[in-house]
Amino acid sequence: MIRDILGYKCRKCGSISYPNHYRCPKCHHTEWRKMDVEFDTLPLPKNGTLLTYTHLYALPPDYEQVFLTLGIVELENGNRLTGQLKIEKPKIGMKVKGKVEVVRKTDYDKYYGIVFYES
Amino acid sequence: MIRDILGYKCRKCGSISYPNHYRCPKCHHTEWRKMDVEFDTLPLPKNGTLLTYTHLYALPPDYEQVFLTLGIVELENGNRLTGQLKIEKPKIGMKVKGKVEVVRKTDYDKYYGIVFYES
Amino acid sequence: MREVYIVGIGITSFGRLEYPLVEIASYPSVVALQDAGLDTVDHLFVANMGGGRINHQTALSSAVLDHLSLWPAGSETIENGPASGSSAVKLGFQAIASGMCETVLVAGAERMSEVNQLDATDFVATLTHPMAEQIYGITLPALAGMFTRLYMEKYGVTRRHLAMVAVKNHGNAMDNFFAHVHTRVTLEGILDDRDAETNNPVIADPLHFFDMCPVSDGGAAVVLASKEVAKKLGKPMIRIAGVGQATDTHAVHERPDPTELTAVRLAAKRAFEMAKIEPKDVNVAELHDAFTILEIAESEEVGFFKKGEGHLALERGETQLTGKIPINPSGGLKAKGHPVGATGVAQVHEIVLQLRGQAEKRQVKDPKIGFTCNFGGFGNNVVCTVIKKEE
Amino acid sequence: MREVYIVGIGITSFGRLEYPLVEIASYPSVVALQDAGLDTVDHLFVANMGGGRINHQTALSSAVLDHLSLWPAGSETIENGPASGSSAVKLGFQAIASGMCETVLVAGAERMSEVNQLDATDFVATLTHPMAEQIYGITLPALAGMFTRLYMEKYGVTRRHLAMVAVKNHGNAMDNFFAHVHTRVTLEGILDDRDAETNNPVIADPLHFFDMCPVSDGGAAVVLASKEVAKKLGKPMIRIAGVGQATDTHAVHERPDPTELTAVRLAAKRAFEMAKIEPKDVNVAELHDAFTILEIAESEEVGFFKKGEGHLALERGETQLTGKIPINPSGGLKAKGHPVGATGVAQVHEIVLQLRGQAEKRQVKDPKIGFTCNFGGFGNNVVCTVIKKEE
Ligand SMILES: [Zn+2]
Ligand SMILES: [Zn+2]
Repeated sequence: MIRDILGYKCRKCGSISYPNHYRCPKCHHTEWRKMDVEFDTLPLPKNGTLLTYTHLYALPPDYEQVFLTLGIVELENGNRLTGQLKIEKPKIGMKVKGKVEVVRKTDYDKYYGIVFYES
Repeated sequence: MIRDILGYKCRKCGSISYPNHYRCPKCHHTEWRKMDVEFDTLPLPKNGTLLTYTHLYALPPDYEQVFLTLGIVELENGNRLTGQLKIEKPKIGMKVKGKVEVVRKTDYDKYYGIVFYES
Repeated sequence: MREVYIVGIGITSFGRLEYPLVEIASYPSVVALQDAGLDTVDHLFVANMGGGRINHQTALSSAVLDHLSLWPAGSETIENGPASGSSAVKLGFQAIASGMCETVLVAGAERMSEVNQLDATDFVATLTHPMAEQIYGITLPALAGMFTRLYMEKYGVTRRHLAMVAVKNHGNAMDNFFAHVHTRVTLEGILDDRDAETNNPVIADPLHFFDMCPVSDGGAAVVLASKEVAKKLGKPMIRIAGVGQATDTHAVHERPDPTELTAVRLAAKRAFEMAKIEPKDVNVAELHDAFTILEIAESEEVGFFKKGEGHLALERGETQLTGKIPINPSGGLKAKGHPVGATGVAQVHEIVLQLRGQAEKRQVKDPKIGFTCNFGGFGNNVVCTVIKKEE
Repeated sequence: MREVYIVGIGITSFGRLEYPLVEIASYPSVVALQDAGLDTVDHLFVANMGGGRINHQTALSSAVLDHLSLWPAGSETIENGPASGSSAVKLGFQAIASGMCETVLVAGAERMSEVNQLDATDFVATLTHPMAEQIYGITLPALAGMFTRLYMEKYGVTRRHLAMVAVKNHGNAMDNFFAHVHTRVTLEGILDDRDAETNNPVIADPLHFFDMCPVSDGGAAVVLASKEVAKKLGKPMIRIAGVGQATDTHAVHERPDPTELTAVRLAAKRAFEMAKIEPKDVNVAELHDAFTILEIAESEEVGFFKKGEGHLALERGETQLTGKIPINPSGGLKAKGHPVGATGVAQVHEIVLQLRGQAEKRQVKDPKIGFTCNFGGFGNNVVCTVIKKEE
């Protein structure tokens, strides 16, 4: 099974959003007759530029690390993602490349998400 | 330790209520300067008349019985209580006498309350 | 006070829904906006009871607003137990009546199926008084059972009367696509047949299984607008003519007469006074029949029938679709289902359908005035509305 | 629109409270009713965020209403995350402005100490976007940390500026009996001393411990009334002159400029327009400083200072008690504490105290117009109010 970060492309105006919205943020389009919103999904690019970041030391109880590095990245297509960073000394404006990995484990669940590395 | 069902007697108008209210239901009195409401507590009488009852078969998950008999009783002083009945064939209007017993056990707690018997 | 109109409605199927709470609120919202012909609104209210406890959802209304891309409209989540839906409609009414908003979206949603049936009952039981009721194992069905026994003793209501409510409302629900239960129920099947005690076991004596509503997931939404906006939209002019709310003691045993639903009586009275009409003027009503006895008792307390005579009117067929005052054409909570936060909004949804003449096979003949009664806790916080079609 | 006045106020100590949530709401309610000289009200709103999840409390407002013996007044529980309190005040405003009520009691309450610190943080983290943020371990402090870093980069804000907010607000709280924290904080202690990194460890770089508000229990209440009633009560005529609300995207990364708090700007603009005043007319303000950076950023977005210059005004002492526009005389969320559902109500409480001239040692000189900003989520649902003293 391929895990990926899927953007949602509006069938009416073509804009891509992440995360999903029930109505397109740009044009409010939705095929409301079905429970599934009629967006096309497509894998988002994984490379981009780091906009900002933090080292978080007060972690949710299910993490075992001492700290997590978290950041917001602007992807090559203009979309943005929040994700984890595996970069020792992050710097605003640096180029990064993303991989989909397990980002959170609880007693019941494993969550996949994007992790950014120095590119 | 003596466990009992305590009524709350208003220091202003003398009316007794159960359960406790932050302001007296009759006169709205309360000594609001303290966090403790200034009611005198007193043990309620235990004997009274059965007003209505039910045999409940869909029990909360922490009960092990098949059913519980529950009822509302008007006590000799005019106050009313909701409680459990240990009476095989309850009848509206019958005289009952109450005892304080454990009425609910969860994994963490034991709750004391009133159980009514045929008098 | 500015007048407030209902210009759009939407609903999900009630039952077991496999999508998240936020979507259960979003889907009927989009339907209601489309129905109104509006792309956006000034404000959103989301009615919900169990989000925090059952679905671990906080700030639900902000999540729904974001899902619908409705920024920068404001929003709040409204909780008033099983009457959350009508409370949210009332607050939508006030937002427009005050002049602060021109348009308001009100969505109600609940997803109970995230927990099992026992946990759901236990969750709803938290509505009873924690120290004076809950510790004894008291649940809402237990309170309803004790209430029913007194009602039977005092007014001669029988199990057959209760079953007639179930038969009527399940019959109505057969014609409601969105209803939770689509099973024709007969007096024979639940009372008289050899298998009746098996099909219809006792739950809280004298109440049996078919005297109680199911546990449902579901959502409903309505769009409210000022008169100016409503006129432009060109929909039938359906106005919230009256809203009334009243409360009663939390512990049922504290009420002077335990067969009276004082909060229902007062809430209805306030709604009728505001609308300047009488109970006899109502052509169609949705009452909160979480238990069959409640439809009978509420039909008296709101003033359709004299106290103690609701079951006689039921016998005479006056509450049937073709009767003098049809009650619960949608199937009611009993058969349509009871997704707690959505219920009050869904009641208003049904009344609007009826007033518009769009209720298809369950359409009441040419109604002009509708009424809803939404019952929080065991009647400790009740909201009633009067809804009027203007020509 | 009918005018609405604040005629009574009450508050608990903030911190760790050993009594149940229902009493945390009831106690300040009784104080506020006494302050107003009212025995009863037409309606009750209770603002609360964690009742369902943390305290397993449903239908909180009905329980509080019953505890206060306020039947048959109606009630609802209002949730809008950390802005629940101001949302409830706004709904109280609309209830009276619409003509539906003459008097409304608004109580805010939270009891976070029922769970441990980690669970409390995890609970608050549910305010972030579940799929796009929460699964990564994102919490509100993480969002605030990323926001701060950008702010530093773009506008030259330093850790010293942040610390100055903490020093100022902890100083103000020394004179607030009800504040959670009564510790004098100095720039030396949290920045320069050898022990600074120990006393003030990093939490979400560049934010340190003293850049964040504590987790508090607490309650606050206000009584609102129509002009007619307010005049009879003979209290200072303090009016809610403006209310504004706005929302922004749930996931912070979706905002066009992540250093802008669009919902704050719009909510403030709406409140000022409704009150027909300008930001410069404000004499005292309570801003939502859950993180020190937020006081600086909000002071710009609401219009007190130009964008990017809030930290310079802070340096010049303009936000001190004696400054041009004193901010957070109460100590703010930073030092007074942040019992989530109570916070917005407590902000209004402080403004009323200030306008009445009853703020004792932290009294701002003769203010006529006050302002509050209550910030839900990480700025995705914001409510602002303008409060005016009439002569
Ligand atoms: Zn689009
Ligand atoms: Zn008294």
